[in-house]
Amino acid sequence: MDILSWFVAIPVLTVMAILFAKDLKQTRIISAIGMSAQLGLTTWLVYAYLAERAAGNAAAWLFKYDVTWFTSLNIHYTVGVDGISVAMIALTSVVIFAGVFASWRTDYLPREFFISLILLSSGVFGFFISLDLFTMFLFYEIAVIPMYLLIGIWGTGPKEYSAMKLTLMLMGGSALIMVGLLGVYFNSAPAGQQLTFNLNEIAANGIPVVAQQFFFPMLFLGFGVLGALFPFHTWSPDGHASAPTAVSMLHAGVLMKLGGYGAFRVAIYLMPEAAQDQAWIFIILTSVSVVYGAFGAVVQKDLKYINAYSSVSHCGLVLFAILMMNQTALNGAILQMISHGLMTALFFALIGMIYGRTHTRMINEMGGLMKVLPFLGVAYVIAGLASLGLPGLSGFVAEMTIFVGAYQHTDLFHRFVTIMATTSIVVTAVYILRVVGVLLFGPIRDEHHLHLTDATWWERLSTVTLITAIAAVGIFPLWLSDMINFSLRPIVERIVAAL
Amino acid sequence: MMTEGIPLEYFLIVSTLMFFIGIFGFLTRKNLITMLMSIELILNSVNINFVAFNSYLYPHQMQGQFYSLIIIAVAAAEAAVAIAIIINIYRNFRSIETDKVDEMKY
Amino acid sequence: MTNYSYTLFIPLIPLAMFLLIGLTGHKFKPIVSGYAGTLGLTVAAFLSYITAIRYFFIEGAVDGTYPMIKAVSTVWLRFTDTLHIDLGVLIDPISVMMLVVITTVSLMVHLYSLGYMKGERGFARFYAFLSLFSFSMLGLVLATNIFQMYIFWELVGVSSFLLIGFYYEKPSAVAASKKAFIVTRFADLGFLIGILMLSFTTDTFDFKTLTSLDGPIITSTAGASFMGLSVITWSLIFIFIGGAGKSAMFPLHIWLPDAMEGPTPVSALIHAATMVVAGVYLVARLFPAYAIAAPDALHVVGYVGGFTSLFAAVIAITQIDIKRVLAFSTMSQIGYMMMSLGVSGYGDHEGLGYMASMFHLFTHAMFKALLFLGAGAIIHAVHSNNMTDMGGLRKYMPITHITFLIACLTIAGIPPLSGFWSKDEILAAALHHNPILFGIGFGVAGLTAFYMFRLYYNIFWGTDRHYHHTPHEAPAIMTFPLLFLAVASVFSGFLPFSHMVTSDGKPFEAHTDMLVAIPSVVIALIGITFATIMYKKPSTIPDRLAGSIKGLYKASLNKFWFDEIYLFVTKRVIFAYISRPIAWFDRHVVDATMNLVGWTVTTASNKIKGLQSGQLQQYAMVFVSSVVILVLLFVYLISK
Amino acid sequence: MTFQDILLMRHELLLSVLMLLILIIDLMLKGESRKSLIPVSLTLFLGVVIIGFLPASEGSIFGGMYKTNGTTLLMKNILNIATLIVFLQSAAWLKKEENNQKLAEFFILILSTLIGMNLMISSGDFLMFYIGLETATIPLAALAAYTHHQTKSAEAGIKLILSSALSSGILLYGISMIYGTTGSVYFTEVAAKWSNEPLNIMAFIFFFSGMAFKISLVPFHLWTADVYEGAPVNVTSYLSVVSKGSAAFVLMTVLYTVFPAMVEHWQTVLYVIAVLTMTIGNLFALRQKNMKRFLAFSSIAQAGFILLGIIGASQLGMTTTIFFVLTYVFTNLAAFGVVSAISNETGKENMDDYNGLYQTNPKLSLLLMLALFSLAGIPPVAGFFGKFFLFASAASQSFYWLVFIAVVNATISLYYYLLPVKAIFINKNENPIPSFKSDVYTRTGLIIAALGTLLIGLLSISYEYIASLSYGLQ
Repeated sequence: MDILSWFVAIPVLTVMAILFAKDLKQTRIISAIGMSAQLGLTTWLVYAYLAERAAGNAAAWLFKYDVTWFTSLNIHYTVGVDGISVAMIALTSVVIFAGVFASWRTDYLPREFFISLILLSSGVFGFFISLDLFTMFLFYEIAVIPMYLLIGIWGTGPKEYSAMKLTLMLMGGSALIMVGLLGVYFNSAPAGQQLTFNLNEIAANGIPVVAQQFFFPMLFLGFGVLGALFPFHTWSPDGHASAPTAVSMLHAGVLMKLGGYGAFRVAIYLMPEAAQDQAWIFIILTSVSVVYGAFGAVVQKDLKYINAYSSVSHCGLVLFAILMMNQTALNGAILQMISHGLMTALFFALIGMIYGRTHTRMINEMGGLMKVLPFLGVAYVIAGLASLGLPGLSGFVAEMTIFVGAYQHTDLFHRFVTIMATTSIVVTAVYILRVVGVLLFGPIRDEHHLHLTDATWWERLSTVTLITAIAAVGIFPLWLSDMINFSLRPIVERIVAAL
Repeated sequence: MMTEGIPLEYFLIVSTLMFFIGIFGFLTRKNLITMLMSIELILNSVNINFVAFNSYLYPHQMQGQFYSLIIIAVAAAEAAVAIAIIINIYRNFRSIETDKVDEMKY
Repeated sequence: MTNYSYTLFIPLIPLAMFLLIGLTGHKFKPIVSGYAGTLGLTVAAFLSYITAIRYFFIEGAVDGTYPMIKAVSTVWLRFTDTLHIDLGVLIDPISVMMLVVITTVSLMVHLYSLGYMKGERGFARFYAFLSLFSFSMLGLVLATNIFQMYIFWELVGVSSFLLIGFYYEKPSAVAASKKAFIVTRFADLGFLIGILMLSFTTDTFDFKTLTSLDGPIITSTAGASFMGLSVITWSLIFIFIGGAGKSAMFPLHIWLPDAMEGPTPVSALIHAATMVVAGVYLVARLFPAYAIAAPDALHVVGYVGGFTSLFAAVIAITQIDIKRVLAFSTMSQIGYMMMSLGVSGYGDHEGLGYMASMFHLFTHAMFKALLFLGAGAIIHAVHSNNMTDMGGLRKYMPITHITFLIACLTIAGIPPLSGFWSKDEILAAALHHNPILFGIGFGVAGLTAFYMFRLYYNIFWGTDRHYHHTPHEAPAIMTFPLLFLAVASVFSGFLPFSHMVTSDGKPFEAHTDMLVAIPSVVIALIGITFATIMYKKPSTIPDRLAGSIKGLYKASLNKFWFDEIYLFVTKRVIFAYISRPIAWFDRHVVDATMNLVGWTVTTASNKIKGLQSGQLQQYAMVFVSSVVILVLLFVYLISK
Repeated sequence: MTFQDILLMRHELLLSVLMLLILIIDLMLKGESRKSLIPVSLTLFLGVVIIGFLPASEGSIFGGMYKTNGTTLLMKNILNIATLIVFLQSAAWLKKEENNQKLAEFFILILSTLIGMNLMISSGDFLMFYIGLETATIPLAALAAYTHHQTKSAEAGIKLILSSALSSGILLYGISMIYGTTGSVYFTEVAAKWSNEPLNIMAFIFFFSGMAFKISLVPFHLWTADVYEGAPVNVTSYLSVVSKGSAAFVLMTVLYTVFPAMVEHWQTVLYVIAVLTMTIGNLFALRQKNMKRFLAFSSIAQAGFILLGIIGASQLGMTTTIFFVLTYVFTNLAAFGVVSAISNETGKENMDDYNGLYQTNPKLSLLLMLALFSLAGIPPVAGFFGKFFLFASAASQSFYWLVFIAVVNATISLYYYLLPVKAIFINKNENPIPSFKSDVYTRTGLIIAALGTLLIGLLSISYEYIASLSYGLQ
């Protein structure tokens, strides 16, 4: 079996193993082992990838592996990675690793919980390694569906409602994607030639512009729903608010990135002409969601809602950057996905840990926690600083790359919306400091909070993992951004050629 | 032949009338048996069609006539089962009014 | 050309200290962290002195110009092939000068805090933050390119946020820190936009390229213009907004007074000597660009500076809280520096203002730090910030008294103290370029003298309050910095600045202009005299005076109601008129629309349930009629 | 015509023999020993199924009234497998005392309908087709009324027999028109002589509505829900899977072979009907509480999806349709299997009774969830592949809007497919259905269905095999 398929195999095997687990103890140990293995494999992959590149292997896709699946429809199981997918894979394994430890103490149906969680992650990994649109879509839906159970069973608050809403909206999105994919498939080759789902072959053949004009919006919107594109973002606040910790982490941290990744890999890459024509509509939408999400977050009272709205804002920035369609901005988009993935996961992890202690998420019911929970408090501050783009943490790198890239456009429209988007950094500062000020600083509001205990070892582990990743990206961004840049070059050339 | 000089249209008119009378009966009569009878009307109108077409348009072959024979046979079988069930209905509902038989709806 | 690469360690040592104390500080006794931090800073200071001596005196000017040396530089993040953020060390007159200023003041503050913060909770944290700040500030001044500067700019902002909010259980401190961060953040947005515009037009971040006379800015025939100003001008104005934010220029000044919530050493370090002058440094850094390519932008700088200096001086007169008085005087003095940059030209004697500004920056750092540390000692003694609770302290704390007096004389501009020289240059520069600004500066000189001595008398003379426990002189660890700084502020005036720090790096002869010097001294003396009359002995004159100019008095007392205005904008406009509506809209319009879809489907399914009536004949009816409809439909379709 | 030629009718002959055998055995058995009929007939039928897969020669007999080829064999085998699963799942129910007298009837009736369906599939002319149709329909009415002491069952029976009689009457009227205009009832000759005259269109519509009734397409579906609800669970599953599937096969075959001349017309018909069927079916399914009725409407919606395959009017269309029916067989039988197991055990058929089922019967719950996800078209189970390929077939004719409507409907359907899942996993219940262990037959049936649901999609071999046997318009 080839190396990449292991990324799908390991989670599946872990799930199989969990089936035989007796109790929570064994379950979480198995999951921990499995996900650590995954993390190890990822580190190896990153290393191997960089080594290949260093050795001068300039192929667009490395570690390619191809099996024909449905001959008559020319559907293949094709996997391969470039710098971008390697980055995303790394993100995913870090987050899932942290997620397992963040949900260390799941008492209700633990086996089922870990099974669905890890199954979900396998879908995500599969999505990132696939080069064949059919398989990609298959993994996409595998990643989306367990959400329903995870939120519905282990969630809090109006969980059934939120779970159903989230599932239906995302599935509505994937419905659009399905139509789009079929459209792409049946336009994937000149008449008389073998139709294909293969990303690169389609790109090589090129899709007739007429078809593009019809299918680009479908695909972009479809993926946009998962990327929390305004006005299809409303699943996100409720969904995140009701979801259990690890699920929020994985969902906001990784799953929402599937949207951005797909929009970029499928919609933009395969249909650059239409993208060029229609970008402005979506640019307006995205820049709205950037500012709108930020302002929306300012007045929220529930920690998770605040974070959900800030996610809307940050993911809006991702799509915004993607639509800018130049090397730097796209690079920024990927970086932003990574950065937001890490820090929002950290946020949700911390929120979950705080909620687990205070049993409330309403910021006005808490206060002065820094005194009783120094570790969590400091971690929360770090997350906040990352999210408001403090240099030395990942957020800054991503946002600056996006802004500089977006500002490279020569026409006034693009530059204007860029300025619009930059204003979000101030609003972000406002709501982050508001939370930090109320939640952590000041006097303790509730005397019950006086004797709370600080983070346990697994909580520390999960938090530290994420913080390390954030800092690593923030302090040494060059290797990452160069890795992405290398793989972006051909894509950007193709997009530019479409101009 | 005894059908000398009777044009095909006449047969068709009769069959069509029978067909629609049958439909009408099926839609309006409340008694299940009567509904069954109206089905028979429909089937027989079809028979007339087949025979008439056969002997007027395609006299050299006999598909139509055989078809009608089969239809008659099948109709008999259908009627048998139907009546059996109707008896069953009577056992359960103490009536064979069709509009009584609406325990399951929506 | 000598190798300055070791200068890299000047910022890195404090960083190391920060990490060390931050991660392991809680393991040891607090004082250990204090010593560690101080030690680190001592080394850094030592290195910077070495650098300064080498740069100015050993190497000296290479064929008449002080060179701009990139000691270290490495690519940190690559945007495009031409645009990339480098991290490095830039050695040139102003950066070296700033190195000296920062490390000196910081070291003094480190020492001072050993006494001042003794026994505070979070002593270790305090020193960690101090080191972090020193690191960021040093990184800022050593920046080789504008983006590196932005990076450290942000870091400085955060460390100031952390230090202001050091007493995080005190709501007012939290509020102040929040205010400071957000206001400066807002200004930084301007900075960022400026950078974007600049980098887009010039396609570089590098200071060396940006400021070199044949660089893209100076040579660019900035075609695109907006409202009559070229893109370059606009971008430089935006960048200046960033500087104005950090340097608390009007109208972005509101955070500075509140920032006094932080521990006094912090105020001394950040909000008097170092961070607040970052704005000035930024403008100075890009000075050639301002002076040659965008004189309009430079005028903006000048006028903003001038106005701020006056505005702040007026407010300072009426404040009761001694730290606030000092804060406003800081604003006023920084306004001075800005103004003097604004009135400067490029090239030897034209660049007098530039030199003066840097000179004043230097001296001001010394005496203002001294003032704050003195104030700290006083507060330490009487446990209050209000001068109404003070008086006659000269008996109790002689050293503080003397040093404080020196500082006051210095800032008032009494020769031969350092303040006199730098202020004199500024006024001279203003006089030659812009009479109006000269007028302002002249007036401010008087006001400064007045309010400083008002402060001085109120603390050390005036009515002798009876304190619940007699105030005592601060311990030696605190008085030593006072003495040191006092010496510095006395003698730093004699540094031959015009030979070291000039707009184009070329030394020139600056001579004191009696035409300016004499009047400025006179007005300073007048100010002092008034203060003496009014405050030396307890008297009713102040109240009567206040009564006679009630309106102005109230306005000044309330800082011209600027906080209220800002509060209105944020609370009312942002919260009530933007965020809440958006949040409402999101729940009740966007989300409701999504729910509406679901609702429609379910209601539809309830509406049509009658179709399944359970009536056999109705089924048949539907069946037959739909057959008929289909037939008619298609016969029609086909016959067409 | 020789003896060998008779053997072309292998499936039908075997089934008839089996029927007679069961009849005779039944005569011998008395009282309790009747129960032994179940294993006997199951084994015999298993034999039939296996023989069905042996390679067979193609050809046509009775002057082309009956023809057989790879495709027909494939379809028949699919039906056989489905029937086998149904038998397995009904064993538990047949063992009940009340059915002791009627054991044989169940098998005989089912087998006779199966014969009818096979005849329909193999028919080469409208006469054979009609015979098959009626043979496949009339016994079903008797089956629906199988538990004659229940009013619902009787109601189901009468509703089925009468409306099917009406529909076949109309269908016959259409055929008579076809005969009148083309002068033949042979598919080949009709196809040759076909012309799009208004009369022919009318005839076609009449014929089509007759078929639509069998597949229960809107607006000819109204009988479905009531009959499904009234009939015994296993009969319902047979109706919803085998009868529907066969009808779909036949409709497709006839459309492709007899009416290629008017392809764009019947594509339009299918377009309209498909949209109606999916939408109405979903809208009704939304608010069902009785599991059988719920599955009935869901199966109506599924029928709408099937049309998206047929509309492809090409080799791809046929392949996807057959493939989907194959996946549908396993999926739906898995769902019905669980429902019937539970209702045989506890007599509970309401969705609310399923609350908290996972606590007591995890295996059944998981299987039901699997089936429902498959019906909703969620990967990696078979349903996803089936649906995706169906849509592909419609898209290949660039009916993108139809596909769009279909996927929107799929999303709606996901909503109600999640309702039982919610009931099982999320809803709390103080006294849930007690945990029980179903007998070996049921379990084998469920396991087969589950394996099919899991693997049919992932193993592309099945799809490739079907593709190799499919053909487009003739």
